Amino acid sequence: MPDPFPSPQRVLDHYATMCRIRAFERMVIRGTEEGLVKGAAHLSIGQEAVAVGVCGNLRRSDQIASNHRGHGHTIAKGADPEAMMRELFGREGGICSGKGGSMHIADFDVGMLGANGIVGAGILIAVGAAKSKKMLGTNDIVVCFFGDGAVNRGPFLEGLNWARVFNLPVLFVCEDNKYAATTRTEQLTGGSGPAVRAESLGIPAKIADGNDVISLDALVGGLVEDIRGGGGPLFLHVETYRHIGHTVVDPATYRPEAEVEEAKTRDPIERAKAFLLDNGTLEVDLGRIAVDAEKEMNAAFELARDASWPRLPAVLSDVQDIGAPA
Amino acid sequence: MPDPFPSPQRVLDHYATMCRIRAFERMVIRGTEEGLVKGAAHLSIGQEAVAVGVCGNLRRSDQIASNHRGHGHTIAKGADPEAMMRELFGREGGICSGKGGSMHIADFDVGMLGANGIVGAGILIAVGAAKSKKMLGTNDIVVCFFGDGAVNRGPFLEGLNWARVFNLPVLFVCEDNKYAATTRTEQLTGGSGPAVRAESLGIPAKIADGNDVISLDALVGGLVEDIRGGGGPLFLHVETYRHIGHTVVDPATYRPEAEVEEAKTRDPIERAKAFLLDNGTLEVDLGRIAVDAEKEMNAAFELARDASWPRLPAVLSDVQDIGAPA
Amino acid sequence: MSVMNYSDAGKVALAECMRADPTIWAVGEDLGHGGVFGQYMGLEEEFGPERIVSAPISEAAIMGSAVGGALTGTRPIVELRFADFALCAIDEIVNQAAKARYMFGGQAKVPLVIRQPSGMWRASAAQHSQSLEAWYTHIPGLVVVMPATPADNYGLLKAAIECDDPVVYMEHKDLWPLEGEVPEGHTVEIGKASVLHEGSDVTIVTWSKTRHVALEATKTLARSGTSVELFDLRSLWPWDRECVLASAAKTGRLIVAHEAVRDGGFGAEVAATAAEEVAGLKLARIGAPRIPIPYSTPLEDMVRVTAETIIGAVERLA
Amino acid sequence: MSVMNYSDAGKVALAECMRADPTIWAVGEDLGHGGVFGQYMGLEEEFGPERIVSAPISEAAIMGSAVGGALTGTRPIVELRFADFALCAIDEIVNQAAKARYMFGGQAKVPLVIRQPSGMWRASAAQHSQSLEAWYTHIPGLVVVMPATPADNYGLLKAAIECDDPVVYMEHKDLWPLEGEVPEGHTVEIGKASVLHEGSDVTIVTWSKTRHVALEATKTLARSGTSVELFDLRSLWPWDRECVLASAAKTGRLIVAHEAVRDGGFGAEVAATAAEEVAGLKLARIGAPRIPIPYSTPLEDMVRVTAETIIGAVERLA
Ligand SMILES: Cc1ncc(C[n+]2csc(CCOP(=O)(O)OP(=O)(O)O)c2C)c(N)n1
Ligand SMILES: Cc1ncc(C[n+]2csc(CCOP(=O)(O)OP(=O)(O)O)c2C)c(N)n1
Ligand SMILES: [Mg+2]
Ligand SMILES: [Mg+2]
Repeated sequence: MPDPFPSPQRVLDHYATMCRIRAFERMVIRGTEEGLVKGAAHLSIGQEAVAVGVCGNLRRSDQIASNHRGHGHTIAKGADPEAMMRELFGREGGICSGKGGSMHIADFDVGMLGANGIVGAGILIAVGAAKSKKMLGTNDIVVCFFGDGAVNRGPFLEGLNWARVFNLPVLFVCEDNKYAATTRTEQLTGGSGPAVRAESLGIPAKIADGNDVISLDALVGGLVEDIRGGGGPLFLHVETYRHIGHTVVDPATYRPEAEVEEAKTRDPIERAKAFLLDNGTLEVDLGRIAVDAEKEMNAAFELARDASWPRLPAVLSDVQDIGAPA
Repeated sequence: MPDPFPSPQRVLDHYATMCRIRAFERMVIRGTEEGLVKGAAHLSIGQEAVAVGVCGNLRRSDQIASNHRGHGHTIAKGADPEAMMRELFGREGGICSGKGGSMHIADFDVGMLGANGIVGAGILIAVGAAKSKKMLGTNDIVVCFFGDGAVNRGPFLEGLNWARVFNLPVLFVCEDNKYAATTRTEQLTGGSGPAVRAESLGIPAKIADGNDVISLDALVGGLVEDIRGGGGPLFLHVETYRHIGHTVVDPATYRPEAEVEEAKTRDPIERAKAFLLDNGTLEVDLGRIAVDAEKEMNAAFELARDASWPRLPAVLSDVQDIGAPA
Repeated sequence: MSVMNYSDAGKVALAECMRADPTIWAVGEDLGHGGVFGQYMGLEEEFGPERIVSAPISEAAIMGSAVGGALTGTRPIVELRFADFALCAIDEIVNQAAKARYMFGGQAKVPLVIRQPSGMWRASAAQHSQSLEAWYTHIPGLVVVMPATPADNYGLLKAAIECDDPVVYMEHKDLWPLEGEVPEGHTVEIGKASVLHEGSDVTIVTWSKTRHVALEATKTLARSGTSVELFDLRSLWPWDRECVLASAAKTGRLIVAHEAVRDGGFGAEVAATAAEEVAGLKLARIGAPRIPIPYSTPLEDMVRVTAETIIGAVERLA
Repeated sequence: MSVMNYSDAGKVALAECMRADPTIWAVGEDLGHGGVFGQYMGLEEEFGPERIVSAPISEAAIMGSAVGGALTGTRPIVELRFADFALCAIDEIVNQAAKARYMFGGQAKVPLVIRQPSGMWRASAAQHSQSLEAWYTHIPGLVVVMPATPADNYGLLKAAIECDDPVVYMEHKDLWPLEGEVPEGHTVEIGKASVLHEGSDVTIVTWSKTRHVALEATKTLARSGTSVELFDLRSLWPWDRECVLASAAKTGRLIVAHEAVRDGGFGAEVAATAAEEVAGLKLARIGAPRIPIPYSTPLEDMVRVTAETIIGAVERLA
């Protein structure tokens, strides 16, 4: 049940986390420009409210599975941005020891089970993690983030059906930014959208504004409570928009400029800011939060840039126990 | 639009085809018992009205894709039962030269694109064939038969969405016999059934009694006409039952006996017979049709049994043009 | 010590492991009714449907959910019914299970067993007969095991379940009824070949069902005075290089025989390794021709490796 | 004769074939916007969206619908974006495309091309860098082609499109910008190696991007007096056995080098075949260690085959 009176501190915290995600990803742009981030990086600038509004309702022992666009989810779940930046720069101390990069960012300690380079793959990992939760007798839940493009892959059907028939504690979050790479998703997606698909598989679904962290937070709070109570899987379709291209280097010329400009007027950070100002937070306090976020990520950037490379013998470690390379 | 006054000759033809399918499959049981059919054979005894009610509305140049339970579809589409029996016995003159057997029975000459050993695979082959139909400028259509178990595989979602977004001339027929091997499908299928899933993907769906060849014939006639007219894909969920086990050798002890007995009271052949008798066909004429069917299939059995084995060098042929085995 | 068949040996191993470790669960189609070959018969009764999970026909989800489970504290055993159906879950096996530990820098392991009943069996034709073990040996992160006897199925399935890596575990469908002794508390180490016959003239390396064919050939050859050293690798990754190389160096002749297609089969890896390491080695590989498996019995028989084929190859190498 | 890059060479070949044959269509994600690497840029404008089909993210349907199309009178070109994503469509490639002709007793052929951009490229990590050509060589029914130059990409893509078999066509992602001459009306026969250098001391066999690395090594070795005979196989199934065996028999030394994982790679097939056929051959295989591809550049570089590695192997064989 959406709470009409969110606590100001909670909104402030969400605002701060969104600022931190945005500042982190701005540093990823800079890192790419400076040749420090070598692989493709997919940014969630404009979509921060989804990661924050969802993860703000989770415990550390709840888990999330993500997709290729995972920095926001990872930070919102509590990972250390410096270790993440080291990962993206391929350095010693990277959160995945430099082996994964942006597309495989993960932090199991905080319940972040990994980004994924395969669209839709996280859905099945999430239902499996939910099976563990259930078998191990916890009341933790699992959240799975994926994009609007993933609803056309087989694992969407198989994973949602699976969660339903085994009544697993999963929240599926379809983060709809209207595009899958260069393709406007609705042109290649039959039927009336992700929520209808989920319901056809027996999973109750809600549709929400993914740029309003306040209402999203409240809505997700209710969903998480229901799932934690044993009610089985739920589905959430959130509508949002990515401000920049599919990857850092994509100029995104396939999108009408007016559409992009219009979408930017619904920037989730600006909206939270407007709410906070309306409700008595001082501009100077908000400014300090934004500056702190930038400082934090700037420091992460510099530490990562100055970090050493991984030790070369590590290339052979963590492959497998039996039959590992010599 | 179901035609309330089916022509008696048309029903008689359907009756005859159903009798031929049943007689063929009885010979497959005998062939299995006598060690002539070596591989697994999946029979459609009890489901004949589906194959006949659907294929009776198709032209020779229309095509069908089938699943592992494909004898009925193949006969209804016009294949030669003797060549089919030779195939099941692995003999010279087999419809697939003895290389396929029951699970890969096919007759491209009559538009039967093959049974398939992989549940759900035919769905994608059907949409591809429909793409050819459209590209080649015909107004032929493609029908895809699959079971209730296939709706839980990824290709169901991918194939139906594909047919929708490219507006392809396909009729999807979900032949629901309530079981997938030993499993009662509804126990492992979320949501409100195949038709709802199809509609969630934007494909209009109908549900029909799969044991009543007369109403099914009329319903399918309308669907085929719509698709041929360019209306795009449609979905048909037909409810039926298999009288015997999943394969010839399966005793099917996982089904309550009462359920099986009740289902047998809805035998599609008996129902067509009752209709015909009620509408003036003579018992003796129906009897002759049944006897003719048995004779035909008995002859197919004997010719297949007495046929020679394939020539051994043929084992290396029809693999590929470039890089074929020497 | 007791006599049991290959199928039951696997079942007993699984049941013993499940009794000892409540985090183990098995998942696959029709498991509640014993599985398609009866290898799970009675297990649902003992362990309940939460641990013997009967799955919808969703190979990707069967496999993918097992990866998710393995990453988060439980130990799944995946039953894929026929190795051919694993092709509906390859992304989950190769891009997810095999790579997760490495990609995440060792943050989690992926302890799971992927059972894939393999090989030719009763005219099952092209989509139900494949032997694709070579594929999995080529994928970093995977362990690959192919037992050929009841004792090995018992010992190796236990080892696979206990191991923290994703193990592709390929039983041969034609061996289910094979009876044999399974010593009490029997253990087998993954990566160790079994020596079936010692000899000095030629080394034969094989695995899975072809083990039995090669043993027949070995006995026939012994009668005509050719002394064969015969190994069943049992696990293909890791494989017992030391053992094979030492024998090949001793005999100077090596034959690798397997049911899979010869071209690009794992026999190529064994043969190439031996040729790199043992100077002057004579060698031959035996496998299926590069054709899909035909249905008709006489055609299917032409694909099978026989004792005669092996004997012929030994004679040509002499 | 004109100079163009590897990417454009493929595009020109495809466009020429599509102009000549209205039954050809291409299908894959984002093709209408040129494809992820720009290899289709401008083709939708010329051929329209019915023939340059932009697909949803549905690899199984992309591939499966192509099989259906190929069986029924059209000639699909499948674009799978990254070879790694082919793992989401393996059933359709291996159980359907490769086997349909045989299973149905030759009633239909399956004329299609499956483009799978392969290999390491710009820190793409474990799920976007794989070289899995060995898998496809092991599957009856498939043809496997891996061009390494603009001229070969032009000639071989045309040959693949004209061929009535399912062809796995693996371009290397790191070669897109490589420029080279493409003679007017250039043709290349599938199955014929190209001889890059004649020599008498050692035979080197390679393919795809490693061709360029091996050529560098060959030139360095020439300067120090070692005479290399260097072959780019270009197609792996069929592969040019005659050519390789004749050269190996001449030089008595064979090195096979490829980017894929060494264990179970196609190098094993080449090496094992040569060892079977050429007595006393010395040989060595070079490939990646059996690890997933790491992201970090210095780690990734450790996986790459370099000219130094090849030179070292030549020196050890001498
Ligand atoms: C199976 C698979 N197919 C294709 C790709 C290439 N790819 C990466 S991201 C992407 C678009 C995904 O769109 P969506 O799910 O909407 O997520 P978004 O990028 O919009 O966040 C595509 C096609 C992939 N990584 N995996
Ligand atoms: C991908 C795949 N998974 C599993 C199987 C094994 N299998 C063959 S038929 C069947 C049941 C299919 O049920 P349904 O689709 O309802 O068709 P029916 O047999 O009832 O006609 C199963 C599980 C298979 N052939 N392919
Ligand atoms: Mg999107
Ligand atoms: Mg069924």
